Amino acid sequence: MISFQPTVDEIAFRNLARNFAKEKLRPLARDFEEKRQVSDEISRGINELGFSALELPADWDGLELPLISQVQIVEALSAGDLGGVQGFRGPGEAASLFRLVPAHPLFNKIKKTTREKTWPAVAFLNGNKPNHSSSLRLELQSSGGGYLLNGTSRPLRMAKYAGYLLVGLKDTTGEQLLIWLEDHGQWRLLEGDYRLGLLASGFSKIQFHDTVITDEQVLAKGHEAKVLLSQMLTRTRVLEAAKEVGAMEAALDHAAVYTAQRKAFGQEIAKFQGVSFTLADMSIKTQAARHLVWQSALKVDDRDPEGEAASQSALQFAHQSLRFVTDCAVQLLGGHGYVQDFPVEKWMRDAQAQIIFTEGESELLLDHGERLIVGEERGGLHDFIQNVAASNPG
Amino acid sequence: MISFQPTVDEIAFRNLARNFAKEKLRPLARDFEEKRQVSDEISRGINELGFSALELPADWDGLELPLISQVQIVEALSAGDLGGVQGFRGPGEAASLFRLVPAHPLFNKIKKTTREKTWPAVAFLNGNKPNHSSSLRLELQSSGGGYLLNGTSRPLRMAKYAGYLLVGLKDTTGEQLLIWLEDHGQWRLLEGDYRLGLLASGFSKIQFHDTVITDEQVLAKGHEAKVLLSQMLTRTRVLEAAKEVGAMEAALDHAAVYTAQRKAFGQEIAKFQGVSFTLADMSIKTQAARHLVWQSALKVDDRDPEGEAASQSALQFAHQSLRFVTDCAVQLLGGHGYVQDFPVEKWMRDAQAQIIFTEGESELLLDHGERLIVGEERGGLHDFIQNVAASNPG
Amino acid sequence: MISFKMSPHQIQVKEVVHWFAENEMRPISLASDQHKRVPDEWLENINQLGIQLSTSSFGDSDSTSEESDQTEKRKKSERQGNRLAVIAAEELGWGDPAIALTLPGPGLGGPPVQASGTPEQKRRFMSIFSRDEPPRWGAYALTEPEAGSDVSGLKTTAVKTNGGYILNGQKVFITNGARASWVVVFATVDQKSGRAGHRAFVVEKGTPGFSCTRLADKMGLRASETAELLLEDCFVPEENLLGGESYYEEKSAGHTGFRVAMQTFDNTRPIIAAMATGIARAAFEYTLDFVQHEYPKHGRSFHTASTILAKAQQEIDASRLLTWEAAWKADMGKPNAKEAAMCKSFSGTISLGVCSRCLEVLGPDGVEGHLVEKLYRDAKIFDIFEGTNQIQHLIIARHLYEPLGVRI
Amino acid sequence: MISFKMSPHQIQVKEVVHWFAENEMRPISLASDQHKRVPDEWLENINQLGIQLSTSSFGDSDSTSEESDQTEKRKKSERQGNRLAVIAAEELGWGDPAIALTLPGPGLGGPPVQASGTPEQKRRFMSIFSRDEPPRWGAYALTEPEAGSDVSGLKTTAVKTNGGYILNGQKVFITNGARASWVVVFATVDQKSGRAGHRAFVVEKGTPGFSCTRLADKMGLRASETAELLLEDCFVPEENLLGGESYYEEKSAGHTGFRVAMQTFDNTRPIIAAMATGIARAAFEYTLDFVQHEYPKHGRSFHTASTILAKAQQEIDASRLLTWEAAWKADMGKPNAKEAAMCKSFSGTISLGVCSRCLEVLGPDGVEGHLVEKLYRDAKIFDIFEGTNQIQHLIIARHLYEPLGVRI
Repeated sequence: MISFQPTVDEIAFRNLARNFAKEKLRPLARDFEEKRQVSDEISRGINELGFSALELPADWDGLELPLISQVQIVEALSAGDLGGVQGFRGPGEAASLFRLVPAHPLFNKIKKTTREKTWPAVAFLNGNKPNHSSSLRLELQSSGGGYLLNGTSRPLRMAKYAGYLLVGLKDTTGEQLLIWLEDHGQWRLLEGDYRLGLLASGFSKIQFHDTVITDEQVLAKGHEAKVLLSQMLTRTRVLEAAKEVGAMEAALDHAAVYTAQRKAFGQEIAKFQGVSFTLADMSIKTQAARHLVWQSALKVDDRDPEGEAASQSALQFAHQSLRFVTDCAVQLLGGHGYVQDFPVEKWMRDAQAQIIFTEGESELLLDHGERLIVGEERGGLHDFIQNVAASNPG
Repeated sequence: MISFQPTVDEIAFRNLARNFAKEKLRPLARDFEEKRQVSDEISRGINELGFSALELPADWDGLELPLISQVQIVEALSAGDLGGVQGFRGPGEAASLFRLVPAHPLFNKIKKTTREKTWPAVAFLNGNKPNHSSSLRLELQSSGGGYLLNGTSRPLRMAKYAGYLLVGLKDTTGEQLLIWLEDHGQWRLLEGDYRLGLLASGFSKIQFHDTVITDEQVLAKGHEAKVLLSQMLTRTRVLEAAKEVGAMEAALDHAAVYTAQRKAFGQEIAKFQGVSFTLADMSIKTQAARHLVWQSALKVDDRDPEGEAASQSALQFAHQSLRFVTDCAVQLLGGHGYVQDFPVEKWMRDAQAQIIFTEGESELLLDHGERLIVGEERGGLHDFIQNVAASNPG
Repeated sequence: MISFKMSPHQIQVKEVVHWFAENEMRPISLASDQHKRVPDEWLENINQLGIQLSTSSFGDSDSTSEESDQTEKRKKSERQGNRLAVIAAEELGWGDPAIALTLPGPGLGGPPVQASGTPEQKRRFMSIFSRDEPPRWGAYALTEPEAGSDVSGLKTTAVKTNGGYILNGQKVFITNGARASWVVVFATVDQKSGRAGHRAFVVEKGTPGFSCTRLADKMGLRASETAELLLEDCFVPEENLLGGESYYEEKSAGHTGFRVAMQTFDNTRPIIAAMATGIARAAFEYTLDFVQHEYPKHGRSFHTASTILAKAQQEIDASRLLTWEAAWKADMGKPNAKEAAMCKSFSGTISLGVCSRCLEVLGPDGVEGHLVEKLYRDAKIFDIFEGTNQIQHLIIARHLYEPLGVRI
Repeated sequence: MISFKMSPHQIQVKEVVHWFAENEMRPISLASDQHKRVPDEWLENINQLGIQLSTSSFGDSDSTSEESDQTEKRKKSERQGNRLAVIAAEELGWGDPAIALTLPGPGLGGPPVQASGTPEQKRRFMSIFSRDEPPRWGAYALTEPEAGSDVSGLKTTAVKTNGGYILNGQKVFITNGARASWVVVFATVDQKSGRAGHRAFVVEKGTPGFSCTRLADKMGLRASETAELLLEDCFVPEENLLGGESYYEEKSAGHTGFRVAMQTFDNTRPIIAAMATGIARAAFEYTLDFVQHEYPKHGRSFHTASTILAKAQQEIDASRLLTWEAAWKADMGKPNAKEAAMCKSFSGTISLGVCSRCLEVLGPDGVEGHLVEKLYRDAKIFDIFEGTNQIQHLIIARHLYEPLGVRI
């Protein structure tokens, strides 16, 4: 039955997140940005409240929540400050892989840390994304019983603080691999000068120089790796889109409150349609984006083969709406929107950075559209995952 | 020196066009639509005032005006009624080819009719446009000393009334041809049910069944044909875009007058920013579109190698703006915008039809963008045309 | 629990209506547009199927022939009426929006009668719609030539007289206004008192002084009758004042004709939005099929079509979900004015945009006697009727600023 | 004759300024953004080059050291000053908009002094800017914390006193407000009389009671100084009232400080628009070069980049032409308020959009110590300062409705 009613548990968790966002994250957002990291205190708070464990499997002591519940919580947190949320230590995108293959033996060590609640950061290098810059090339060459990895990655979120590195990459023969690195002696940071947004997220490039990848470090290969990567990306897309909805909600609220108070020409500027209609547009886009996120979450929870397309659609709409809504918020505050006395300028920068570091809008639309037309057969993938998990008793 | 000042002659001609548009075209627009053609009286008026001869070469008794002058006149006419302008008999797109190779012997017959001011209609079949519908395929097969032409065209403007047919098509080996047909026994009309817009423009499909094309009917071949076609299309793009600017101007004016008079909630609706800001957006887009048309006209007149790209850019912007402006005009009139008591609903339909029957927006952008990136060498084409003309003394 | 899965009953309604749309509406769609009229014979035949475009025709809430006091059971099941209505309306919009609006039944006149009518009025006016009778229509007359969006400024007057009211005024853009057996007409008993003076009357066909002066020709939706109505010293008996005089006398309850008109919109806007979604989906599905069969599967035009179709599906999904939310809220008995305005605004805009972009994909082939160009012409009205997009924005903004203490 | 070809003189100005932008500005651009300051030494060096961001610094119209009565010859040549200014401003915006705004000179304070100052004032205030002196700045202080776009509501007061005025109030978002040798400050002598009470004063640095309270941190344009100014019982001598008292006394001439402020905008908005165009062009050129060197020349990402870059070039062209038209009108002595608002509105919007779409093409590589992400942050202010986009829309609409007899 069609319903928009969250469960009692979801409401409780969402309210918890909302309070944390309002009382802890929002006031410290500028501080995180300046220090280029989220404080330990906040990280502890996040972890204690269980917000880092939403996606983790139950036998890792995770909450293993369905995505439809997670997206509501993640949205509420991000409404505090997207830049803060993206700076949390913890498993990051890799959590979705842990969820898919919880019993994989390669994860034994991190599973232990997670149970101990020490929450090391994991960075994720998706080498399959189009990479046009010739100075940034990764090469994975079969060599002896393993591989040699060379080259430089794009800037990765949390790379600066990562104790673990998950790499999705094709080797020189075109075979897909998923690689799990636990020793950060295996890569080198190539830190850069970042000014746009999400500045507490520990962005850095990663360099490899004849890094030896043993067969033991290969998590999955070929079709299995492809399927795992695709399913993991589907889940992370939904969660990233939910974060973006939270950021929109923040900008919408802030702009509403500001324009309700600010006066010009003798009245609240809310009374000018140039202002109020813009706010209406912001709210429509925010609500529509939220619904698309919910739809994609429900589909993935249901193992609907359309889940992947829905996640692409949700993230693309979220990107577009996030740019619009944060830009409008700055615009509605006028000069005040552009100065750092108000949070909206930061949100606009964070938004643009968020969009850049996830998949691009055109790319998402093309992926979705080509599948629509060509009707790629995606059935049976979930069964496959079951097999992966079953064949690797941890 | 940068200047936006039309010449005295241009102003005079434009005013003439403006008056004709206002007094003759506008009042009869619904009538033309209903009768599915422009009346003979109006056609005569158009021809007597020289509006059909703007692009024609001087030794055809044409005015051979530079494009920068033509676009101002054409815009003023179309501000009367785009649907009417697109229903004028006469050389149509082919005029630009006559302009490029005025002395071509194949044009002797039509040149005579033009001098006699009988203005037969010419339809233009551009078979190079992407054609995805499998039921509509044209095949030009080399056969003996000539070709065999088979298949069905897309709907063409003025096909219903055409005495001449200009065909740009590649043969089965991929060689470009330009073909000139004078005998309308060589094709068959396949009339259809048109309801959208430009209903006085004599749209029809054209069918060929083993139509024999002799070598004498081939106007140009290979590189020469390609260059001619490209230059002709460049000129027609500029002129079509100018017509669209005229249609925008009409919609903008109408919406301004209506909203200045119409009252709601106790005042002129112009006083609501939801209305006035929309009108401002309409006027910005109209003016920007006009400037891009002027720019492309100036470049083509100057034989600037960027002329083709400028014509694509101008037409694409005109398309996009025309859709926006005519849609807004309907919207600003509310329910009155949707009924046929006011002209704006017709203009919106005409606009959409105009866009469909010229090149599509995505196609134009891609053509322009690919040239930008790849930097196709286009120099020397104008010289080439000189040679074509010179080698075919008429 | 949040769920976007239809219940078996909802699926059933969707499938039945889709079958109807595909097999009954589509075959007469293009011809009806051309002749600016839905064939009478067709209307007589389908009247017997009982498919209507209204909030009350699906689910088991058909109250036309029932007593107005309701059993617990009925109340409970009625709670999905709005969702069923938007599910059905999307299919009808997909089939043909002009024909959908011409389906026999109370139409937009139904909600005000249901919401504000006395039990006697509900019985009297709703009982005429029956599968066993010839097809009949109700209609809703609010808009006036000089007051489109500005509902508060209506100029049609109602002067109290012995046993009733004398109505004078003009109404425009009245769907089924000429064929309707009765029309809910909004008029003012006191122009100076603004909204408080508004009243809703049910004016029956054939009432002396009540006439249709003209049918308007339109851009699209041509098969749907859009009438101009004239009220010249038209006597309407007291018992046709919607809700009766006592309804308006309780000042504290805030009942006014204005309120009746506005509440109607909260119910009808999601239906209108669902139809717009259905239009967009029809254009999308047609174009997707075309591309799948006619396009190459690589290269420029494939990429363009991919982008356009992905965007279309996304907007259709978002439009549907916004609409479902508004309907769900209504079913839950929650206020839904903001959500109703949101889905109406969004769907009206994207519906036209999807049709227009699909026409680009189809190219010139797409304008010859063609479904998608018709959908394009039909779609535009969804940005205008039942409150223009500007009005929807105003309502949304009003609800956003209300909790902040600003009345805009 | 309509022509979009630059004259040899215009080309020369463009080339000189482009050389300067490329070789002097670009090398310090990213570092200046990072340190939120243009290096002093650099400013001293370039001051000797005499490149300014103003309507009067190109062409031969440099009137700073001349008598105010003008020869025929000078009047004639002055007629291309606005076009030269926008041509130069586009190059400066291309180089670095924050540094452009920091170039020594009268800045936005120049136009009001030139337009309304007495000959004595023009001499006194403009003569301080010279290649042979240390770099100096003028500034323009209109905006107040509680009145952004609403110029008419300004709260800074000017009370007439013996030999001058006592000013009290606060000004925000003042470019070069801290380093300026003088600031044109708008204040009201009578709040009740609205715009008629406005006056423009030149307040000199070091005047007691006049101070800079803060420099604001911003999203972008970080190398440009954005000051908050405080006027506390600040005495400004009579001779610093722009135009002198007689200027405002001729009521019939309609001279008010409001008018001075507004006329300034008609001159400065095209310059601001040209800078925004330059920003977009810089992002476009960078990205085009990147795509040409790094992208494959086929397939999806090539098509995406083609579309984005074609759109960018189109919008840049349109933006430039709208700006040129506004400048041309000013040069011709025609009213250009509508055109100035149009180019300002259009360029502000497209500039941000072009930067954002270029960032999509560049991908994550585009945010590391990178020109285009800086341009993106810089671009947003062009939608806001010198009148927000909303204000531009209002002005445009006002001019559209004026001939129709409606004052909005």
